[in-house]
Amino acid sequence: MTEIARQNNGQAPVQPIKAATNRLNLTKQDYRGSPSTLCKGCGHDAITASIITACYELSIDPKQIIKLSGIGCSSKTPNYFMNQSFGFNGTHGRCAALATGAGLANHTLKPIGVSGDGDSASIGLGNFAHMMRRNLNITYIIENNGVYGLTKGQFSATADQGTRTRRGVPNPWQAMDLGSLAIISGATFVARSFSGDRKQLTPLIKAALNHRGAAILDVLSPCVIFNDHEGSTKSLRHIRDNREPVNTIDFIPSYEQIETDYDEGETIHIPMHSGVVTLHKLKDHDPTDRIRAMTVLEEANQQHKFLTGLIYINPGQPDLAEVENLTDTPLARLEEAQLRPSAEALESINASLMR
Amino acid sequence: MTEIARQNNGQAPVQPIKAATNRLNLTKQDYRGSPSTLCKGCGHDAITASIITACYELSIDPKQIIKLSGIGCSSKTPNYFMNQSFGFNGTHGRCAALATGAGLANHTLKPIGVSGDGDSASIGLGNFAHMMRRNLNITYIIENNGVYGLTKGQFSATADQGTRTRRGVPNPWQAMDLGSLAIISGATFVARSFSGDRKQLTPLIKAALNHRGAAILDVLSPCVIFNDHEGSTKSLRHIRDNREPVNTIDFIPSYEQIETDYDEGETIHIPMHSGVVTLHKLKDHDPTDRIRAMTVLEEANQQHKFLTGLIYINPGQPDLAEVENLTDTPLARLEEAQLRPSAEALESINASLMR
Amino acid sequence: MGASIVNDVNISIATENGSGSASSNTVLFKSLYKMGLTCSSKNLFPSNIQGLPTWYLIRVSKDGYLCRKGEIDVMVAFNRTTLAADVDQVRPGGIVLYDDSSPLPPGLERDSLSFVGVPATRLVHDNIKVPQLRVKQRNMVYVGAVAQMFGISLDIVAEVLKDTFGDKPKVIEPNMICIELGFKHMAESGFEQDVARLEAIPGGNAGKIMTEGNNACALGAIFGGATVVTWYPITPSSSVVEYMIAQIGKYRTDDQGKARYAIVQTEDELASITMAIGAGWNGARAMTSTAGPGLSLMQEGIGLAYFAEVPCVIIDVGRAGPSTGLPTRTQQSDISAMHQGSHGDTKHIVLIPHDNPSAFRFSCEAFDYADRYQTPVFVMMDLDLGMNLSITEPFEMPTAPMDRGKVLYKEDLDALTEPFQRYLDKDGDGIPYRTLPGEDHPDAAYFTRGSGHSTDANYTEDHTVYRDLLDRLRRKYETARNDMPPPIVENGAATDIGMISFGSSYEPTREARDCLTARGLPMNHLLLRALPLSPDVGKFVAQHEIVYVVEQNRDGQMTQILRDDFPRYADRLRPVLIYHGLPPAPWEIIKIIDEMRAAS
Amino acid sequence: MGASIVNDVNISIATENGSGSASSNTVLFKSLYKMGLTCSSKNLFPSNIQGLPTWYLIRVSKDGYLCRKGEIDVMVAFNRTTLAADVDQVRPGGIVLYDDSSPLPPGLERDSLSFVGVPATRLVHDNIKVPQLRVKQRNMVYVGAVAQMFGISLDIVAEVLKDTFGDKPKVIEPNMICIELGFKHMAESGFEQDVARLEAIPGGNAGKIMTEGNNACALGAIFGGATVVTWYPITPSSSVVEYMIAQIGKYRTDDQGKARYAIVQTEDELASITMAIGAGWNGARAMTSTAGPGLSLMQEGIGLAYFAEVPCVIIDVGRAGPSTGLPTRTQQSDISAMHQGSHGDTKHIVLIPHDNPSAFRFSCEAFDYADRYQTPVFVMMDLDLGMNLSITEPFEMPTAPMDRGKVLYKEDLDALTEPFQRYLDKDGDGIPYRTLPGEDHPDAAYFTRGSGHSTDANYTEDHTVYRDLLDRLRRKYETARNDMPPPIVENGAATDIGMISFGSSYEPTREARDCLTARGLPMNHLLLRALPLSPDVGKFVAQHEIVYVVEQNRDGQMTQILRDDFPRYADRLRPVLIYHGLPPAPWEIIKIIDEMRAAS
Ligand SMILES: Cc1ncc(C[n+]2csc(CCOP(=O)(O)OP(=O)(O)O)c2C)c(N)n1
Ligand SMILES: Cc1ncc(C[n+]2csc(CCOP(=O)(O)OP(=O)(O)O)c2C)c(N)n1
Ligand code: SF4
Ligand code: SF4
Ligand SMILES: [Mg+2]
Ligand SMILES: [Mg+2]
Repeated sequence: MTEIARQNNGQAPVQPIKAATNRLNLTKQDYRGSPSTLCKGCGHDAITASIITACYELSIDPKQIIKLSGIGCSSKTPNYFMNQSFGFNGTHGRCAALATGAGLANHTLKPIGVSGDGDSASIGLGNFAHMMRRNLNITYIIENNGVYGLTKGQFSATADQGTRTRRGVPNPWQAMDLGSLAIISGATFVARSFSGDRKQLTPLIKAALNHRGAAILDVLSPCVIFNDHEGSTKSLRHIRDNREPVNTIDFIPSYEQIETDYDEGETIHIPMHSGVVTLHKLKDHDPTDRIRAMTVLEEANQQHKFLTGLIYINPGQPDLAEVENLTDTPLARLEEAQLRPSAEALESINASLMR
Repeated sequence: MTEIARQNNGQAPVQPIKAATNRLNLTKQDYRGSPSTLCKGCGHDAITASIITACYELSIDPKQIIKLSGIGCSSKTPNYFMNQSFGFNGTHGRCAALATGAGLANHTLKPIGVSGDGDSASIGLGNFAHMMRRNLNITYIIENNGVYGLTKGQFSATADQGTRTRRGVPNPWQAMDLGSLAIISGATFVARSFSGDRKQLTPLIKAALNHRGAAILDVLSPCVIFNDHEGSTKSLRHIRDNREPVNTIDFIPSYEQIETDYDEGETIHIPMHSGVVTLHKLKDHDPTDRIRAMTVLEEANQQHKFLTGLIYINPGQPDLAEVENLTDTPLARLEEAQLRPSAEALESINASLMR
Repeated sequence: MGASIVNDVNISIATENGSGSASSNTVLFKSLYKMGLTCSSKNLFPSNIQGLPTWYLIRVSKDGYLCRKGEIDVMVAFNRTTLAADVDQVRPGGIVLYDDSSPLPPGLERDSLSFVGVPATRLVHDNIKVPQLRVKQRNMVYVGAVAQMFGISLDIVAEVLKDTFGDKPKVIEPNMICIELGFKHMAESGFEQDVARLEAIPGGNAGKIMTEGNNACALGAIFGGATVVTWYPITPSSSVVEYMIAQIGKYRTDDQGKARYAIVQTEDELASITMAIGAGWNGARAMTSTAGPGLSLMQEGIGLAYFAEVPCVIIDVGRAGPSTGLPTRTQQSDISAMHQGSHGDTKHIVLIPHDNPSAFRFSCEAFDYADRYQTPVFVMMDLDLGMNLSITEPFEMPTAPMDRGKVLYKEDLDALTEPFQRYLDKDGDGIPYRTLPGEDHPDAAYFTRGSGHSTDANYTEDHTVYRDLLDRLRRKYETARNDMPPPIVENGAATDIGMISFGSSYEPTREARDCLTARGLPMNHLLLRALPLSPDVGKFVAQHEIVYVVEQNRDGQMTQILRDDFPRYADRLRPVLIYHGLPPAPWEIIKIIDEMRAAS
Repeated sequence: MGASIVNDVNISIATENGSGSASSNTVLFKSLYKMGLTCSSKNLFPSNIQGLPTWYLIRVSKDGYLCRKGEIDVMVAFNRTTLAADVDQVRPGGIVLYDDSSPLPPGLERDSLSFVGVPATRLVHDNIKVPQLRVKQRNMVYVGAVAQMFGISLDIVAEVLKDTFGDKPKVIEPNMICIELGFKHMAESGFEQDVARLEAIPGGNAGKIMTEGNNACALGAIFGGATVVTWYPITPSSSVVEYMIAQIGKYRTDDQGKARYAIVQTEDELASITMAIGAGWNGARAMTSTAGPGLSLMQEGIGLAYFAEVPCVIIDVGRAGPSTGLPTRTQQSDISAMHQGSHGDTKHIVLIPHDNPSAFRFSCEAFDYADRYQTPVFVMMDLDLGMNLSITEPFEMPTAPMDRGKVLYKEDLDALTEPFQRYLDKDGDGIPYRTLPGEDHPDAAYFTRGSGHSTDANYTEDHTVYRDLLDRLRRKYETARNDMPPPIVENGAATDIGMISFGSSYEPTREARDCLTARGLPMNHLLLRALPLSPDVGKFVAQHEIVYVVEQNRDGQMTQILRDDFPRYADRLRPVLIYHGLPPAPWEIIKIIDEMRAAS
């Protein structure tokens, strides 16, 4: 990463003529998408910005990314980053299945899935859980605002019990914790963050992009129109006041040198697919311990705290493409000669059916 | 429970002429259903027998029970018990939703849901999770054999990683643990048992029937045709050899006296809706502790043990009907006068729409 | 006020959504209602929450037509991003009212139009202190400007503001200030339009109500006795249940404050339909409400309800399909998915309201049909009907008592001489008898399933029993054929040309037909109100050589049903298809008919 | 062996499922194949795993007819629970072969039938040592008995056993013992039947293959280049993918032992269709396979694939609907759910095989159609075709290379003179060009969505753009109309009566037509092979005054499409509907036609 890029971190370059570029000679502009049509101040746009920064700074080739989503304000966002990547805004709740199919067709492309809490915790819950069970290689971001934004503010399944509507009506239902669900379903990278905390979020996205397997980011992302009022536990203010980071991370790609300027006792290095995660502990939590990961989430929930950071990581599990033992060439790019058995093969099939 | 009934526990009365009866003056025969069309030796039939025994011994009025299911061998079983109860064998994976609708229509009837692992852990996962989140008052039994019985033996999502097909092919996928799922989804009674262990299972069913809220029983139930071979972790033998009961329980209905003939230190009494659960600890596990409940399940999974017993209980949560604040008369039985607003009401509606 | 045309004008208001224009537009529309004018509104809004173009069409019609006219006399061009296109919409001689706080971009002006500026942004900036209020207030300025231009008295506008915001003077005051600013500015500008003038008609709307079709459905369902309501949010159907939530407590709370209803927001449409089925089976009057994508997801459940014979009501509010399509545009393109919903052989009952009173009535009666026929019953709404404010006759109190259909209670079971058989066609009408779970009788229980079953509800794979069952279900549908709301026939002249319309196509078809008749091409008109098609529809078709079927879909889905039901006359049935997602305008219908006639 | 009828007999074998009868029946059937006879089989099995009644129908036809005859000459009555009903099935003069280890229940015998006993249970008990083997072996006894009765040589049976169980003498031996026991017993009984005798026809089946239609589909898909296969188990479609799993590794394993395919058992059909769409979009040849309930669940996804123009193949193996219906019985009742699948306006391509070679071919070509039209393509199978062993011509190697349709690769993009527009109808055929994700070109990427989009794949709510898009999709369908496999017309005589059949209705219709022709009522016959309907179908209809459409559904779903496509002739189209779940017998078709003719 160049010095200039570092200065412009997360911002459009001031001088487009001499725009900073990354290792692929791309400017940050090259990572942008169409103009957002979301509401001003929507948390989702902040997450979009983090994705752009992460991909730009990692010098990811946009042509190697595919963007997938369901339906919702959140699910619109793939249109707002990386116009040079193919994107597919599918049906409500099916981001996970869409990405799984895409991942099978071409396992050399990295899917970024963007979903909402309605999309993943309600209508898509089953498909989402099974995507994780299969350990699809994906960076799957849930832009969690506790409501159905696009259909105008109904509570979603991640709305906390007791949180209130704009008119003050409390939500009687228990919240579905997508972090816990991810862990028990078999996700191999589970993090939680907050759209308003780019310093924590951007490196988490970078790490997720370098994880081979199902990386789930449950990102609290306030809906400024329908769920940002007094009494809501998913308002900007409430999240700010009640979040509890267990750690922050740096992701250092393999082409960079690791500088360890942290107190070693508080730092863990986790080797990834093409880089290293350096994790700075803020609380005593070992994210490689599955049982502890479940426990800290549950404890935090009982204390009405939003735990953020890298909650769980297990980089060792084979991903879907490995389990399916896929040939190196993407299935999508195999030629007739590699796909259609020969006339002789058919003859021997016919022969075998003559008895 | 009469002395005769006690002797015939779990068995058809030997002398049908002088058949034993329960407090409702019903014989065990009155709790039976149509003849089973399942395979001889199928675990599901054993569970059916336990349901019959539990309901008979509890003197439950069959007319107060409704039976619901999805599709599968397991889902056929509601036809095989309690012919005097209404039953509904719905669509694949939708037992939970069907029961929720039924529960709303008439909250004075107790639903018994019977589902399979395919039904609940795959196609029905989302609806199942949300039924628990709503804490529907139901006894929901998953007859878990690790395979799709009715479609001839494909692995289900609860098949353990590494378990083998009849031809010896190992299952590469992680298993979905329905117990953990139940706990994180908000079920308020979570037990695991084994179709071959009626002594443990029958009291668990009794307790579940007396729980007001979502009581989930994940019952291992070997499929003798497709999943009972060497190499399968859901075979009768494998389950027998690897199960680890954490406790056994007695359910004592309120009309009976509690006799405490166990060492008090090892026994807990849990007051239920209309009775008491007396829990005999075999391991140190407090089923009222949610975090511990998740932990013991996960620990057992890591050790490849089948934990059985009452894993988690939280009798204090309001059930769906309470949250919905339903009127005492079942909605299904309200009359026109209670449902249709008056002509005056319509007039004032019309008037209010004139500006 | 020199305009010679009285009470006939088409206004389009172009703004950005989320900018407060919804309130402004409603205030304007309600003012016209208050004046006693015949008027209608069409809200063309985008599928997002804030910042995209949105249009509000107001039509005042001296002749009593309520559909989209398609010709714009006045464009309130308050959205800079669509300005150029909006200007193009205006008919020659029309008016463009724009915010001239900043100058008009070059190249827009044209001689055929009057461009009238009102510096809304500046006026608001100068007069409203609280900056947060300014964005939303800006749109109130055009209310005042339009009021001045067309002669809407500010007293009426003030009344409307009071009706709308009630006892909140803090809200009313800044609104009124801006309206007055707009009014005053226009008055001072000296601009006189000659498009039309509006004159109040005292008592013109006396007794008429103003609401949206989805609200009418919601109220109908409450009066129909809906007790279990399941839904998953989806545009344009959400407001059906949201309005129920807002209203039902008033009528259905018992002495102890407990609810005589349950409304559950489900996790998906699979759950919505299945819960409704569970509830319907267990004796409740159950319903759900959805739109296209949800309807697709419900297909399996719909088949279950049909085959297991479980009553439930499904309100489908049509939007532009297929797939996500245009969620905030209107179509009538779910006909096949409703009428033949689910795999296998199914035919469903569909009630088709065409205005708010019929939406209320059909939504109410749907529960009777569902119980009477023990089957899922659809109410076919669409975005146009469902989400636009319209002025109609008031709702009518149902005259018939609720019909719970052939239910056997304890006493009935006691009185039976033969054993109760759930699926026996005792009466030859295809409709069997049912009992409700919990009935305190030893013979009441039966087993329900979506698989093959005998008349006594046992599982069977016997092929004759199976065929008999399918035949009985078809018989039931044929019984319903003669029991559905009959079509309404408006036979004007001796002509061998007919038109068929249904639902929200009624109003534009009615106007098109009047135009054609006036032009010397008289046509008779049949309003179709339900599936199965009543035999009267067949008679109408038989009486005409050519029958135009006006549908808001691409493939002539209703025509397909008509052709299949009346094969003898299939060739007379000519679909007139409008499916761009806007409510059809009469000229569009006329144009297609003219083209068809020219071609043949 | 005095029977005068040669090589023409209908046998029904009644057993319990899970009792080993499947093997016995297959051995018997394969022996007939080996003898060179024209024969067919129909397996009527229950929807459970063990212990319910099951029937296996074998037809040997000297005249080359393969459908269910409907008349039983010989009943192998090996299931006591259905004995009485089974006996009733046998035509006068026919034979009942039963297990007389225990006596026949009273009241069953009748003079018109020959009752022949073979003490299978006792024979097996006395001769097979291992008790576990006995249940299954019992059914081998009737194989021997039938062989003796009809003159099937034991050498042939032994050969078949060897073919079937290969190198497992431990399996073969007890089977052969039991077969011989049955044979010997019959020989010793001295019973001589006069129903028919079977004479081997050397080379009679030379070059013919024997398999199930689902296997043919599976192989077709492998030859069609399927790379991503998603499925959720459901009867009667499971064996499509299960056979692929068994076969594909042979042809699609690379040098390193890695897979050139992915087959994923999904969590539900929502996932199956959506994964197939994800894969098709990302460039794979993707498919899924399902039956009724799964098809209903896929409706939303089908609409997405249609509207976003993503190729994928859906094999639907029809079973008796609606709802769960009879999962192990056959019907052609998913036509509407396929052809107009999903909400909104959709029309889909459906390929309709009628035998195994066409199942192979269409399943293979489906991928070309999907890629060529960038749309979901259905292959309409059913349980009858899919799960019954039948003897046909061999599969033919596709002659055309794979057609991936209008895909632009790097070089093509470089060569473009205008900017790439994903949804532009450059060629006027309604089919746009696409690029595949991962294409290494800066202009390749575009954004796919199920909502409204412009030709350059941007989101839009513009109503004219939207209508143009719907029109283009319809144009694409019309382009396909002339590119579908044409119907096969069997015009026999100068007659103004026609018959239309499709899929598994072809064979019984062919026979019915021959019977009617023989009876002096000649008819022409058209085999319909695809939707959209080719114009040739319209021509055929136009040429006949009456056209009977034989369909295995209640509501005449294909007739509805025909009537809508050819309204001028709608009234000539007369549905002949058989929907009890059994494969239709010719006499059923004839009876319905006779009744129709009598009534008119
Ligand atoms: C099958 C289906 N049902 C319902 C909808 C309507 N719908 C659109 S977005 C949405 C909710 C989105 O909520 P969430 O996923 O949390 O996204 P957000 O808008 O909050 O970012 C719903 C219910 C739909 N598009 N499809
Ligand atoms: C929508 C749908 N898809 C598929 C099926 C086919 N099917 C019937 S039963 C079954 C699996 C049942 O497995 P499980 O729930 O574990 O029950 P088991 O038979 O093992 O007791 C499946 C996939 C179906 N009936 N409906
Ligand atoms: S409605 Fe909420 S979630 Fe949607 S764009 Fe606006 S702020 Fe964001
Ligand atoms: S197949 Fe398996 S699950 Fe089904 S009835 Fe037989 S043993 Fe039980
Ligand atoms: Mg949300
Ligand atoms: Mg199972």
